[in-house]
Amino acid sequence: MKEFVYLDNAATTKVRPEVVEAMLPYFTEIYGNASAVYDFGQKCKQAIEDARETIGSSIGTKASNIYFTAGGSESDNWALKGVAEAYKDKGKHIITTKIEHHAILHTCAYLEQQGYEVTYLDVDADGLVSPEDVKKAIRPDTILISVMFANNEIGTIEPIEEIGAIAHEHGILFHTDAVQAYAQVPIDVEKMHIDLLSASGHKLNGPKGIGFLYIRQGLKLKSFIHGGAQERKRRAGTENVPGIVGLDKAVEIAMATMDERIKKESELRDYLIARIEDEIPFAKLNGHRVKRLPNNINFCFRFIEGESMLIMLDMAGICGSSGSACTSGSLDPSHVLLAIGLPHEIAHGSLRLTLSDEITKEQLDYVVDHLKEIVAKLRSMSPLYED
Amino acid sequence: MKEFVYLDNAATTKVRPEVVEAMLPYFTEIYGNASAVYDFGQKCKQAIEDARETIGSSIGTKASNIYFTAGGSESDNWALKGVAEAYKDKGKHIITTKIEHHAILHTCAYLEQQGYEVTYLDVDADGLVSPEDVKKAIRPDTILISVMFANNEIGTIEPIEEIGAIAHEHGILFHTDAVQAYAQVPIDVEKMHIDLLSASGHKLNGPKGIGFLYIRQGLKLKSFIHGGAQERKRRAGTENVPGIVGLDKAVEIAMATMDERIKKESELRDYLIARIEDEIPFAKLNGHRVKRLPNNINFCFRFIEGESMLIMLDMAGICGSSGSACTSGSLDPSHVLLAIGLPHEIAHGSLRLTLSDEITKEQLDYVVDHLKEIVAKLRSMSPLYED
Amino acid sequence: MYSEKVMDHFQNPRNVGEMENPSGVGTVGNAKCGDIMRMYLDIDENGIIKEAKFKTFGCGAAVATSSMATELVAGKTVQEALEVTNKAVMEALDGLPPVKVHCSLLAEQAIHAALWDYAQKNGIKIEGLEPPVNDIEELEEEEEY
Amino acid sequence: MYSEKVMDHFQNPRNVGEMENPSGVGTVGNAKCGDIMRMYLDIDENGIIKEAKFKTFGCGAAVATSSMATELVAGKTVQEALEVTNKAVMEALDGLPPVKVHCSLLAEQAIHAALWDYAQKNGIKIEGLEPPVNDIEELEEEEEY
Ligand SMILES: Cc1ncc(COP(=O)(O)O)c(C=O)c1O
Ligand SMILES: Cc1ncc(COP(=O)(O)O)c(C=O)c1O
Ligand code: FES
Ligand code: FES
Repeated sequence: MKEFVYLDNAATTKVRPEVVEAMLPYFTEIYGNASAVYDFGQKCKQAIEDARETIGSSIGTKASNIYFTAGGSESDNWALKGVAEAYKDKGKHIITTKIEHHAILHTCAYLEQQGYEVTYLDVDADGLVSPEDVKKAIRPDTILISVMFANNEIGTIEPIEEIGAIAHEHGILFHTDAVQAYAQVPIDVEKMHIDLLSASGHKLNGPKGIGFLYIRQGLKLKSFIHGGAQERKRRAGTENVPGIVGLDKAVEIAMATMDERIKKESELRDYLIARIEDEIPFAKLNGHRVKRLPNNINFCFRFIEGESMLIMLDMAGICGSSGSACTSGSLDPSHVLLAIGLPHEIAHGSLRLTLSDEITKEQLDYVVDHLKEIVAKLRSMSPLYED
Repeated sequence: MKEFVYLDNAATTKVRPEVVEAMLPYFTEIYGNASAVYDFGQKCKQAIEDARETIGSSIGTKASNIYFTAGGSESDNWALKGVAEAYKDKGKHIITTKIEHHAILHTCAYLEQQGYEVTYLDVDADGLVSPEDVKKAIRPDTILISVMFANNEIGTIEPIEEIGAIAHEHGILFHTDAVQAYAQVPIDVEKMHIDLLSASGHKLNGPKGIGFLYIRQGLKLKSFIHGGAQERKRRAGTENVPGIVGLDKAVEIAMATMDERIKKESELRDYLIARIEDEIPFAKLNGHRVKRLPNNINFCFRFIEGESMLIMLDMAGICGSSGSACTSGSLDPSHVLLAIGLPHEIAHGSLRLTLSDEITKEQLDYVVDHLKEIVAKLRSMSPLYED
Repeated sequence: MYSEKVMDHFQNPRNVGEMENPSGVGTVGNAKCGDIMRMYLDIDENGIIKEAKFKTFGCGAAVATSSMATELVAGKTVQEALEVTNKAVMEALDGLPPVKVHCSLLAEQAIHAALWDYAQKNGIKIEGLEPPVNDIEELEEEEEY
Repeated sequence: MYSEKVMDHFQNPRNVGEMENPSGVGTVGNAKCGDIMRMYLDIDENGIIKEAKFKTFGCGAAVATSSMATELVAGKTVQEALEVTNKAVMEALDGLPPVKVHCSLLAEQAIHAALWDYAQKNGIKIEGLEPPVNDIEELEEEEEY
């Protein structure tokens, strides 16, 4: 029997019904302009400030340091371009890694065109950045270090606290793209020395089209979207009140259930990894086995190619991904898998399965059963297998 | 008896119930990643392409020229910065007007810091830009002309077709900020020689946090948000599918009802203008009397100040605005009212009331009755009145 | 956005109006927001403010602070009235939003201007009173981004 | 994203496998996406292709175009087989998404490589056949932003 098993939660998630419920009144009832004088608009303003409060406390900071954006990509672009511009008199060197999301890498490429210099740090075979490498890359003109909290493809969680400490010892700003990690694992911007943090609502069962950038108090940062005086003059555009309210609710639930989800998802993750490793030959786990997002499973199956696998899984009602979510329309092998040292053909045969808290063990059994057959079938067609 | 009369539709609108209805499945049922391989994601992709089709045809262009953004401000920032960067080798001069929205003006100020030159055209007492002035401002290094389709404060509709023709005669790109005009009055990008057009969903009873930029086919434009390959690699970020679906529905309804709304709202508008002019002394209509958005009423009441008026109106359940929506938190007098030649004290006493198709004549009678009293009361307190 | 006290003083402003023969009158304006406040004082031979009246062209905060200021100075001596600073007025109103703090300066300056007029007319000097300024400059710096 | 025909050929690929003693065999690869296709041809003494078989490491489009290509060349003369271009294969599959057009080039090139091998082995020259390339370069230009 065909089931439906959604295992692409690192790409985007189902919005929780409670979140939709919370948003609904803000479409058709409390729709006034949040920046207006009238009381009707002040209700929206209040809802926004409440959300800022929830989110601020979720990462250990004040509400006033949270700025709403349209999502993770905008937050990443803002953080990098905003720091680059504000601190260009101090220097034009940025340190990041080879395994960042394209929202960071393409923004860095853009900054390089503008005359900035970017150092892209290598990672080890598990995808870990070495704090030692970060330290070595620092130059007198380094203005920013940007290292993702957890990788979106292979799930590896980076040593953020150590890197943050190094950045601050050297008086350098530290940004982290926490789009995958936020509300999935604990984050404390003070303890971890984080100056800027990007997050996106739709990765945590919240709405699409909303995200935020945390900006440490007192930090100078140029605006990215210029215009009206919203977000204390730092980010223009009529406030997306329903989106913000939905994000508030999603964060509230995600934070309240975090411990429990981590436990449940880690167990399921390790169960799936074990079954695949036991039952499918030539399967290699990508990413760190322990320092790993609770919901991420990523394998390379030698001799076969990712898209074919995805289509066959889809025919069995299983949604997975290969390479990063945003580029599965693309043909390039994942830059992350290349960075951890995989050759092209192997990097092409990757499969990412990412859990939600709704997934059951039975569903994972269904997945492994199909996956075994699919891998076998594709290998029988492959000119590389048993050749 | 206290009523509730929402007359701030130029700031933001109520989302139509049909729009919410259309969005709902995309939160909790069809939530897959639109860029994914699996069929579940392709459903989202299809919904996006359908929306692109609806919007393309609403302004007389192909679907593929429509790019989704997070709203009007992002569209404006993208259009200006994107052209500035792509054409900087051709020249660094931009022509715009003194009455643009801050999303244009502040972006221009930013570009000036980057070494661009911007000519800000004057307008006449009605807020009209003269095509002759546009022609005179053109220089060999002019790369872009940006003139808003209709002004957000005073409702004046600009001679876009003439200005577009002039731009194209001179081989210069033409952008129009149509955030206020789109789906309120007919727009044809071919006939009007428009190369780039900004619009925002929440101004037409669609959702907040979604908008689009029309980009003429073949036009080179640098990306503004770098990252994933969404929107044909031009605008990164996981697609806001519910927002896009909501916008689709809102546009569909707005286009289908446009003629009828124009007729109804223009009549109500002229009725309200006539009553105010007849019954309240020292009241001056701002903006052009005929070349005017159907839903815009803007008056200055001498000797009194806008915010006081707004608070008193609010106490009677009437939502209006003074100055532009985004800056009513600000103290500066409206740059638009100053540009049409009003002195500071008078510019401070402005009131903008903007209609929706739900407003009735009875509601407007209620408004005038209260407005008369409020103006009288505030004048009795004013040191400027009968002095 | 405003406290209940502000709203009360805005909706029911005390002491609005003019005065026939004021002991002192002062008008001040705020360059930034274009608002104007006029304060009338009736001061008896012992230097006690018997009554204060005002007219204001300005925002809700400006009206409320004018109203509150007239209440605060009534019954005080000229010297005591000098202590009715903008902070005192704001406190009496349970605070103002940050963007409106400067409005309360109008009230303080209006009192000072009226006292100055009174001092000039009577050829006396009030300890600590400076000549009024025509324009109240923005005192706080706005955050720059 | 794929047409029904593509999905059919992907799910039920025709002529998958190897051949014991092929008249010609060719392997081609696509540098850009790292995919590999191997085509086997069984050609009789009249130069008629009796059977074609393939093995492919590649995306859905690559598998489907391989499958369709083996069907299209079967029964054709060597000369006719040259006309089984990537366009012909795509048409037979009711089209491919733009991003997948290049995958069909793999199939065309695999046929050519196998024919070249056959020609070499038999010391004949096939009109219009070029030596096979190891790497199929990207032929279309992608839009630049
Ligand atoms: C003319 C004009 N341009 C741009 C904008 C900005 O649109 P948004 O607030 O949706 O970003 C607005 C609305 O505030 C507007 O009226
Ligand atoms: C690590 C990381 N950064 C940034 C992004 C971009 O977020 P969004 O698609 O919400 O703009 C994503 C998601 O695709 C991500 O996984
Ligand atoms: S007195 Fe001008 S804003 Fe308050
Ligand atoms: S053959 Fe490589 S993507 Fe199709």
